[in-house]
Amino acid sequence: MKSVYLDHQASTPLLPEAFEAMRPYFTEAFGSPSSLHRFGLRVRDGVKTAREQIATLINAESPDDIIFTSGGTESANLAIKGFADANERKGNHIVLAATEHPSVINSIEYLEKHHGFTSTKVPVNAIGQIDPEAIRAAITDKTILVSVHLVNHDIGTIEPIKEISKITQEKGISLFVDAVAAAGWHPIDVQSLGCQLLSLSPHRFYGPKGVGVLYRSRKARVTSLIHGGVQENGRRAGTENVPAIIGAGVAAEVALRDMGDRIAHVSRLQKRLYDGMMSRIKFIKLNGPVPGPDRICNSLNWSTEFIEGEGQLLLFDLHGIAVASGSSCVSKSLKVSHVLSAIGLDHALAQGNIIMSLGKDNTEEEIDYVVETFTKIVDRLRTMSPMWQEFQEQKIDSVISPTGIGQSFTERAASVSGKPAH
Amino acid sequence: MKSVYLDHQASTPLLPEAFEAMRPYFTEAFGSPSSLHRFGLRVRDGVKTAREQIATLINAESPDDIIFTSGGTESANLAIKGFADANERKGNHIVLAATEHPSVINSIEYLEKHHGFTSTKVPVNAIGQIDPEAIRAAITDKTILVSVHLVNHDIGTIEPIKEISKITQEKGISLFVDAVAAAGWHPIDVQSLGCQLLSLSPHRFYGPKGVGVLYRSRKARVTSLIHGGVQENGRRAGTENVPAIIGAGVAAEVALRDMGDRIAHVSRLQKRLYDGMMSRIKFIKLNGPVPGPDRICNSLNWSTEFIEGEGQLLLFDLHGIAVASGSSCVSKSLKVSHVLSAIGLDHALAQGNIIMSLGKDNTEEEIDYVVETFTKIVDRLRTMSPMWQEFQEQKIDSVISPTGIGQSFTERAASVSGKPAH
Amino acid sequence: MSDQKEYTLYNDTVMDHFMNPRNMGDLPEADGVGEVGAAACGDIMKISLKIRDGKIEDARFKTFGCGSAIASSSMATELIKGRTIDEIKNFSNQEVVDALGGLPPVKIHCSVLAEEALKAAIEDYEKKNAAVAK
Amino acid sequence: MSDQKEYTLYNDTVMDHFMNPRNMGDLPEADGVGEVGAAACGDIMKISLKIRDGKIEDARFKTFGCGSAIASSSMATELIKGRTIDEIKNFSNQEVVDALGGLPPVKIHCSVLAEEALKAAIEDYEKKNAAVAK
Ligand SMILES: Cc1ncc(COP(=O)(O)O)c(C=O)c1O
Ligand SMILES: Cc1ncc(COP(=O)(O)O)c(C=O)c1O
Repeated sequence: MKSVYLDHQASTPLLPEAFEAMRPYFTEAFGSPSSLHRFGLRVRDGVKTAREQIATLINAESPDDIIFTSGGTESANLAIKGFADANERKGNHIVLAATEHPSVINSIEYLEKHHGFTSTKVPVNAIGQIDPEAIRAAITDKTILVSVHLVNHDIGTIEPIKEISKITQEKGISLFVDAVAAAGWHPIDVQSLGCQLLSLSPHRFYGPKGVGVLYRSRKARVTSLIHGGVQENGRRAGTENVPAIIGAGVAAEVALRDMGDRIAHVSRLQKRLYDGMMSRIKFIKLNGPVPGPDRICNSLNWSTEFIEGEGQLLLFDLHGIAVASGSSCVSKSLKVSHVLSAIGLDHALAQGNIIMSLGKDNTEEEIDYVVETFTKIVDRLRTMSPMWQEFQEQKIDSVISPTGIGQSFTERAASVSGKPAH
Repeated sequence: MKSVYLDHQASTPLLPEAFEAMRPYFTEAFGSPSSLHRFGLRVRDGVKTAREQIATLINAESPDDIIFTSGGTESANLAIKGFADANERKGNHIVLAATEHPSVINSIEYLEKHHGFTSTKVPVNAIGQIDPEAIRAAITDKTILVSVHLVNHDIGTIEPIKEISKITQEKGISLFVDAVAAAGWHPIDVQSLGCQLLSLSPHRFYGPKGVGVLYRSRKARVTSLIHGGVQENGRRAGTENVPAIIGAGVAAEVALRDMGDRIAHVSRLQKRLYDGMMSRIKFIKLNGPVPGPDRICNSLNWSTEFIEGEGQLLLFDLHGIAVASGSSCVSKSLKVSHVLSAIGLDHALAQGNIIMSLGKDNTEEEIDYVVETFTKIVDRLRTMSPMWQEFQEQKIDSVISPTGIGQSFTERAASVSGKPAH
Repeated sequence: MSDQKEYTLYNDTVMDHFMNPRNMGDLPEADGVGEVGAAACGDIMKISLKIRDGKIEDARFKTFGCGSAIASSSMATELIKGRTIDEIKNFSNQEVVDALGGLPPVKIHCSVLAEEALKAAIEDYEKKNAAVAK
Repeated sequence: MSDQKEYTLYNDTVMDHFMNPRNMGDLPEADGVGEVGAAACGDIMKISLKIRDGKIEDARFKTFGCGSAIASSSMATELIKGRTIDEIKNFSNQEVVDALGGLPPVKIHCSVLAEEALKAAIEDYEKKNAAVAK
């Protein structure tokens, strides 16, 4: 069976170069970087190199501005809670985009619940973009931090960070940028972005899992979230995950070296996939910006009308194609992705959601196979769908291409479903 | 040059079996366990196996009681802060041993500083043992948690956990046991220990870095410390460090299989090292219990009089021998290990501290080389030491074998040093 | 992937009913039709029944929903063929879960949906019959 | 370890002075002896001076302390030979740090200790001389 991986926004395979660099750190250079003997010092040296490689990827002022954590989630937690802890004298209000990742939203909710913080979620437009002026309007004299991601993890929207940082700098407020969905696939320069905090997750660009990065400019104070020893200059306790840090460094170096090629390659595939899907599938809608300057080069988010996302995902999987979905059926909480809600997507369309994210090793043939397979999947699931039938019978209308024949799928579903959520 | 690693309490090399088990999870089975396609499901399956292997090592009631974190430090943080968060309605007081690891002490300090908690540090005796009755006496009606490690990381003392858990169970209080310095080198059965929370760190028993374990009985509620997705049943957000989790499982399985042999081997070496040091070096003192039932089998903590620890460590290193030290000179904070202070060790003896921790691959020849080397190091450093000279000139006395000739090293040092700490 | 094991989200029975659904479709001259929706996740299930002599002669389903919703409706329509109306009134989602060899905890509601669709179809039948009887 | 690089805690100069300390020992007939302790970490340093015509003719040290403390005393005793008492009074620890090619930040206090021991030895010398002069 074919095997086509289109879920690079979930995780990517480790780069062979990164694996080779990591290998000696498992069994040979296994010391703890805190140790003062050679076993420790050798490892300390490796970590230093990795810190430099990461700093170079994002043009940090200094490698000392790089804090290694256990992952993108911990980095966001540290950026938000660690910054809040160090700066709560200055204020207790945070401004964030409504479409931030749960690691950001839930960290802020924690501060609201336990540390007397309040927050303002700034809405986004129909393609997920935030209006910098809405950020300005949300800032109060209690605001200490603004949190806006560089790229949305679900719908691929690139946010206008430079415009936002103009405002935060003017107001003397720090800006945290979650760049997890961007790093490796989009040039990042923390100095020109004008942010004081930025997170990334190496396993999203062919680095290993188990390591995350928080960039922190010397202008922004952050206190530790995980307490214990004085690793990472006292900002993150615990024996370092040395092999992963080494791999992250190599992945960063290669990502920077190959960035242009990778972007060119996946952009081409993205275009081909977009064109294929749009021309072959009826009643389908792209969520987020069209491929181009407002969209990250490696992902496409689809809503296919009259069918549900998990079924699509399962059938893709049975054809050897790995994709993701923001449908409620694939989430443990039975809720559709809050990002899809935030862009005001019709609930039924959110249910029909599929996310495809491309990588450097995908090919044009794979893309064509995906489009081909998708046409079959859609036909099959529509045959099973009571809603498709009702649309055919003109009892309900399409949301994507309304014909004016009646109520929409979602309106109809609401009338059919009379019970509260269980 | 010879290379003798005697710092297994800092970290251990990864087991080749564990490395082989991890390998496919880097480049081939690289999916995220949250993904619903095969790439994700395969990985999910591997994580499930690892959870079972860990549960078996410590005889947990169920694999569901195992939470994977990023390391021993995070596990301690989650045990303490996560438990405190979930139980603060019940009370806000924590009892701990004075000799706990900084990850425990600093987590509790954080709760004191930010969440209105108070704590009572229970002192230990001269070999680092805690009196269960002192725990009982420290418990108030506000106490929700008692935290006592199974084995001390510095001086190897085994604590009477079963006696302590009798008290906590009687009082209906939860018990957290930091077993990081014990796991893999000492049988652990959470059910017979009677603790509700227990942490361990696989890189201390030939597993990988970047993964930690928190055992949590269903009787103890713990809320998440790192917020975001619903990984680890909502108790630890963030994409799992899959390869490390896989390696941890294998290391746990092998540790359980080989536990008897490993303990027998390092106990033998421990005895040989102890005998060699005691017979060859004058004015030397073992800190913590003598080898036997009160002491972990794989470490020895020494104080050598009239000389300082970092110098010893450096000279050992120049002879290819890797050791640790609790001397202030090796710590970034310029403080001697709080454990050595807690056992009431003379400050100068704490300065002369060296910690040797054994592993399964050490040999008798290595032990003999270490003892031989140590005699040379001691001679050399004593020749340089003004204190040794003064002892020879009978101006100061020995603390270890007092002759009654005058003030001790520390008393003398205090009189020589007139200035406050800088 | 080099390893030979097949990794699927659901067990073999569920996967089989998802991939090869039984009784999928419509009954042109159905005696009772039930269509229900799960407010929780937005799934929609429609079951059509052919009833003769107080017994289920034939059943069909259409479902908008996840794999387990499709499998639940497939299994439910299989299970009830030949049963009496009273039996259907006592039908419990647990039977679907058991016949499917279990469902993940968050997916149990899919089997509830099948039970509800079935009962809605019976209700529809009885309403129609009552109307006819009047 | 297979890799060829040498990993040491301090730079080559510091390591050299730690491994091959210069002027280690005592001067039996010292003109001035200074012994100081660092309250911070408990290090003790003793410097003995031989002084002739207001100049340092010879110097020795003994140190209880870490590698950088030993290297600092070794370097300090090297640096001052031949200098005048007035020059020693203006001696700064920074000279030791520079001559050693730098010390880790937490170890700078070791060089301060050397400066202090040196000045204590000069003080001792002047006290003794004053006593003789009286
Ligand atoms: C935008 C964004 N931020 C943060 C995270 C969390 O990263 P990780 O799962 O690597 O901890 C993700 C992961 O999906 C993400 O997409
Ligand atoms: C007793 C004890 N607890 C916790 C820890 C922290 O473990 P880690 O450094 O693996 O996070 C250590 C590590 O030295 C330890 O010895």
